[in-house]
Amino acid sequence: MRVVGFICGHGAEGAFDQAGERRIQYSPDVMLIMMPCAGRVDVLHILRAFREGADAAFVGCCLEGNCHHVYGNIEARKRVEQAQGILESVGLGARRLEIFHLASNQAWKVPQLTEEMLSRVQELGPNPLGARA
Amino acid sequence: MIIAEQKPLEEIFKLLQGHERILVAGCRSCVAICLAGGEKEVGVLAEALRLRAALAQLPWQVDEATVERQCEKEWVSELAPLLKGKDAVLSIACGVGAQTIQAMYPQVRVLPGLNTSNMGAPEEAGVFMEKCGGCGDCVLHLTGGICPIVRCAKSLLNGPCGGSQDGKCEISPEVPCAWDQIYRSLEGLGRLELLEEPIPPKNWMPSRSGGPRKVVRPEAVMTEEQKRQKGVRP
Amino acid sequence: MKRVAVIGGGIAGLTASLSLRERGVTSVIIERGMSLGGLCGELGCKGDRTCVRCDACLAREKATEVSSCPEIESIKEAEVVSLTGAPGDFRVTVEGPGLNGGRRTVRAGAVICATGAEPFDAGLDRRLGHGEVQDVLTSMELERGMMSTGAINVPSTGTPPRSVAFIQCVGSRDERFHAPYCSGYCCKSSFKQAQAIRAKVPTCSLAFLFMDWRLYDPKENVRLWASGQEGVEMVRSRPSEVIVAEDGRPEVRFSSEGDADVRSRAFDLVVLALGLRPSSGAAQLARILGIETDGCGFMRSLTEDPCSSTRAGIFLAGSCRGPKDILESAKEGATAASRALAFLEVGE
Amino acid sequence: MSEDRIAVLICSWGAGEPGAFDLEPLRSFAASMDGVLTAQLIERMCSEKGQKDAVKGLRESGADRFVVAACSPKTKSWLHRSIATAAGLHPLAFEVANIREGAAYVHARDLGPRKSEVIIRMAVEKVRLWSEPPFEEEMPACRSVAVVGEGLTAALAARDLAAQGLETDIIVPGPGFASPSSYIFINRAQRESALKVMREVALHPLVRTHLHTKVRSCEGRPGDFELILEAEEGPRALECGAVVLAPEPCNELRGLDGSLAPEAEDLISLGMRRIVILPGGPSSGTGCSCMTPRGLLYALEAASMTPGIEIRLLGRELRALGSMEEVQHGAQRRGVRFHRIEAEPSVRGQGPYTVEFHDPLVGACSVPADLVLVDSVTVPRAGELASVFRLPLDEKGELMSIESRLRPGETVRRGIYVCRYRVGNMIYEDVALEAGAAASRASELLLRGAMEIGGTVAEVEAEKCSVCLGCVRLCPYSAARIGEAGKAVIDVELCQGCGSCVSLCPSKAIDIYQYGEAQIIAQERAALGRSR
Repeated sequence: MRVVGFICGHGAEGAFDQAGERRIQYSPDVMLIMMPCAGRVDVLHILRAFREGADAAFVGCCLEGNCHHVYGNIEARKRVEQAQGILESVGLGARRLEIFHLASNQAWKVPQLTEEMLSRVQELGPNPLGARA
Repeated sequence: MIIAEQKPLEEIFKLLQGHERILVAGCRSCVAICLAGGEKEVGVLAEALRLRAALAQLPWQVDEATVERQCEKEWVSELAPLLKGKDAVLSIACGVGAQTIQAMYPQVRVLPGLNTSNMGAPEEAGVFMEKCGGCGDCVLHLTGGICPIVRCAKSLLNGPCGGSQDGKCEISPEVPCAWDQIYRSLEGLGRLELLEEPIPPKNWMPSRSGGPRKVVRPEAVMTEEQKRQKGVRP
Repeated sequence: MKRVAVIGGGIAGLTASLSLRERGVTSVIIERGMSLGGLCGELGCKGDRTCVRCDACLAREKATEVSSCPEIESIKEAEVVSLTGAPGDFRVTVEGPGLNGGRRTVRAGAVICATGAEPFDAGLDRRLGHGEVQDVLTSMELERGMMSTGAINVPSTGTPPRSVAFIQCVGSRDERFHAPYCSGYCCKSSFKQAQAIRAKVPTCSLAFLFMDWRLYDPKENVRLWASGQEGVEMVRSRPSEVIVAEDGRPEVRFSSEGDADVRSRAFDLVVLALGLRPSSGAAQLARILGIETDGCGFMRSLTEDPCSSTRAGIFLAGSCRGPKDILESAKEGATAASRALAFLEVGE
Repeated sequence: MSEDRIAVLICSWGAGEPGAFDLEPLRSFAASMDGVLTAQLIERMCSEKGQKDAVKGLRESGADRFVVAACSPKTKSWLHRSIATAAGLHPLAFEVANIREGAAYVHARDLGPRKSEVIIRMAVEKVRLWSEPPFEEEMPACRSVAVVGEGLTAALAARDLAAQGLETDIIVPGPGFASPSSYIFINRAQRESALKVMREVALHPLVRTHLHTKVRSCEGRPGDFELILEAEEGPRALECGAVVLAPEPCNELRGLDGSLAPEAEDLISLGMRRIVILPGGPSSGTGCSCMTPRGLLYALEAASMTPGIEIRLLGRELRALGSMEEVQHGAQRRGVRFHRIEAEPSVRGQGPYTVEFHDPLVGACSVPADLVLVDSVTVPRAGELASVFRLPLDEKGELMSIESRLRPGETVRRGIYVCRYRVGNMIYEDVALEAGAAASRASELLLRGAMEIGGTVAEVEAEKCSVCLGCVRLCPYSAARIGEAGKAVIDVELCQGCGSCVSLCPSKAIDIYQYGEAQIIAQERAALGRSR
């Protein structure tokens, strides 16, 4: 399984870093791409990840109301919703994409959310496009 | 500006059935501004098509192009090299753009990816509202700058119908009654007396009823002599 | 000498150091504990998808920022044992396990004291049953769970609670414990903990037992929130005791306004909202620094200048001069940095 | 083979304590990547020797960009910058591959190395497409601060700024400082020190006070603002590096006829022995129905001066934080009565009045009163300042700051700071701290030496711009505008690099340095094992 996580440079990156500091284990199938802010995440990035074979993707951002760039996470939510609609239409399923709200001191959420994502993908099966790699 | 919106993806997939080499063509003008057919939407749609093709094992090969104005030949001619070997162009410009491509490249099939909706304006970011019906006989000077042709559901010219309730149109509580707005606008302008003057029955000939309309600006039209000298072929 | 010694690595001290560094002034943070962040660092995020503005994440963010600044040195597990020299050129001697048992003397033009405060020891108010009645947690114990695992569980069962009582003003507004003051932060904190509980267990019933509800931000209108939620009660009362109910759960005895009877109710979980008191060692540190404390044992500040102590060159920030919330502590950190810098300017 | 010149530096502690896993295979993996000139293990990169080794490695390899495989970029990016600079490279010509928090610490022992390879590959592919961003260190053009306010708050802010050696202009709309509302002072000493501060500030050599003056507009950028002032003698310009907005909160007790409360010492001579103080209610600006320190302080003052006076405070809650609790006790000892009310009280009569309310402890009450006072707070001019300084207002109509992220006083416009109040609980200390915090932010900006401009910033490719105004409408920092050429431009001084405009732009006309579109796609492909 391969999960691409686009994570914002504040809350979400903080939480993943804290997971590291505390040696909280999570699946190595999760690959992180740092963003300056979740608002940077483009629908194109998300769709491209799936075309390149990702089985799931998520956008990690600050809690709503605590975005370090005022409302980048709200923008991210809109992009994720748009991409979910497209994923559903093309037949991959909207459930392969999620938005996670993470505060920089919520390392405990990291294994929970990633495990949940992975077990969901297990249920949906791998992305048929992944096999080409 | 022209307001358009993308057709549902499922419909676009059907349109493309039987085609293989596809060019998604966008436009940087109106449709880019209403977030329907600019370069970003071209990219997103192309990416969706590629995903669909890969998943449903369709033979689609998708290219992308966006021109400045798809309604003008000079810009559309930029597409020529990209059209080699293509059997379909999915135009996500307005209907004018799609027709321009088809007229210039009769050998490829042009498919509309958008539904062209209206002439309007952004009310706020992401919200576009119809403002002009292009009726060819403007009465805005009589109606406080508010078009009764498109903003009134019934295109009434002499006041609201009985369905106007608390400033809202009977078709939906979301839609303001144009005549309520007209009244307020004229009141603000101190020109309520304009309402006393009945607007005569409208001549719909300049509108669509008279067939396709053509506007000619003689001062800009090249003479036959000029065309010959410039080498423009008829 | 453009260097400042900051005593205490909590939110006030961290902000002070960062604020000084922005102005080109180096600082040394002297922290008693093993890590930076202070009391704030022991708190968990109380938001779910939406931030409830508990500000707890900032301890970590500021601590990370401080540890990435070459202009700020931090000495952990060390305490100030003496202060010599004169304002403008102090020598602060520190000692502790962080220095491998050794001593070190730091030169600094000014000192910012940001030693914070400590939560009240709930065991002192024996009627409230902490440590004796099971499932009576202090607010700090609840936070620790939220911080480490995000879990909110009843200790005896390990399952989420179905009913929670918050007892406010534990160790605040209480002459018996020499705490005649209001700690200020605890109404806000309980409200946010309650929101976190609700987000996890939407059906959990909540009761706040309080004397006065003291929140300012209209967004934090607890009554409005309570009125929009099933099963949230606001009971104006100072409970008399917490005992073990027949079913083993904690039972709160209280009487409320307009009700002559004493009521008893059992809850799955009782949370004691702890007030703040001067940190242990505050009196000794005040002596070392040569500054005064107030009647309650907090560091005394000047009337006209809340971040200045009674001695030139020594500044105060945060809860060491009385209970503060996180944001107030940060503001004080920044203000104390300004005052310290102004002092250094004049000194040169 | 590409002609890229990339170096990969792997810190010996990059995967945690040395020996956590063997870094040599990782090094040879990195060295085998296309365009990687050298991959080196650096012994403890944050040590002085480590830095020297890193610089030497970079210099000798002839690389023009590099990847650092080490711990989280959050902690040590200043170090990598200085390594880059020392090696003669652009200070931002590197990418961090966080193999510690991102792999070694979070994955099982055998999986860590494999994941580290992926992380390094992603970083190499990203840095390969790095392009030099606009980036410079600029000294603030002007080191003075404009403080906009009318009273004590402005004076306190100016005092802090001037004390740090910053020139300060106080812009006061009226003929002089408004005298501070007396009820913010717990005691006489505070009142006196407030007056002292105002006098001192007025005489301070670094402070200029502009009376009868308002700000008409504020253009420019942090370190270099231009205010247009509107004074009696006409408009004029004022240069400043930062702005502190310090509108004076106005907290008053007023009678039902709107007149100000009499001085407490005059109550008896005015024949007023029975006084009731009502909460302002939601419309008063306090936004609540609570007894506040103002009412409490007035009651205490009245009760201490005039034994036998009958004074009642009504409200739902009593707000007396911290040491105000002692004031409350003092008032109680002097006979001030507190009634908790849930519902609005009703007042009858024209003076004397009858106040009726329900106190749950006493039941229905009807008390006579010679004077009924209402406690209200307003922060004046918020709307005016918001429009002049192009700042948003919050739902209560106050100037919005971004406090929740613990940057007290900061607004969405960098360089403009604001004093905010917890209206309803104002005492001298609150005012002093608000002023102190905002002044502190302003001085941080101006005293830091050079300001860093650029780096992670968005840029418009004018040819592609459709001028849809999307970025102009969206940018939280108002950094996007339509430039003279009729296309969108993003002001590099104002852009904070969030990238929201990039993902919004319908014409793909905007990209952002350090997180470029092509870089992100390259990382995705690397993450998913696709070749370049």
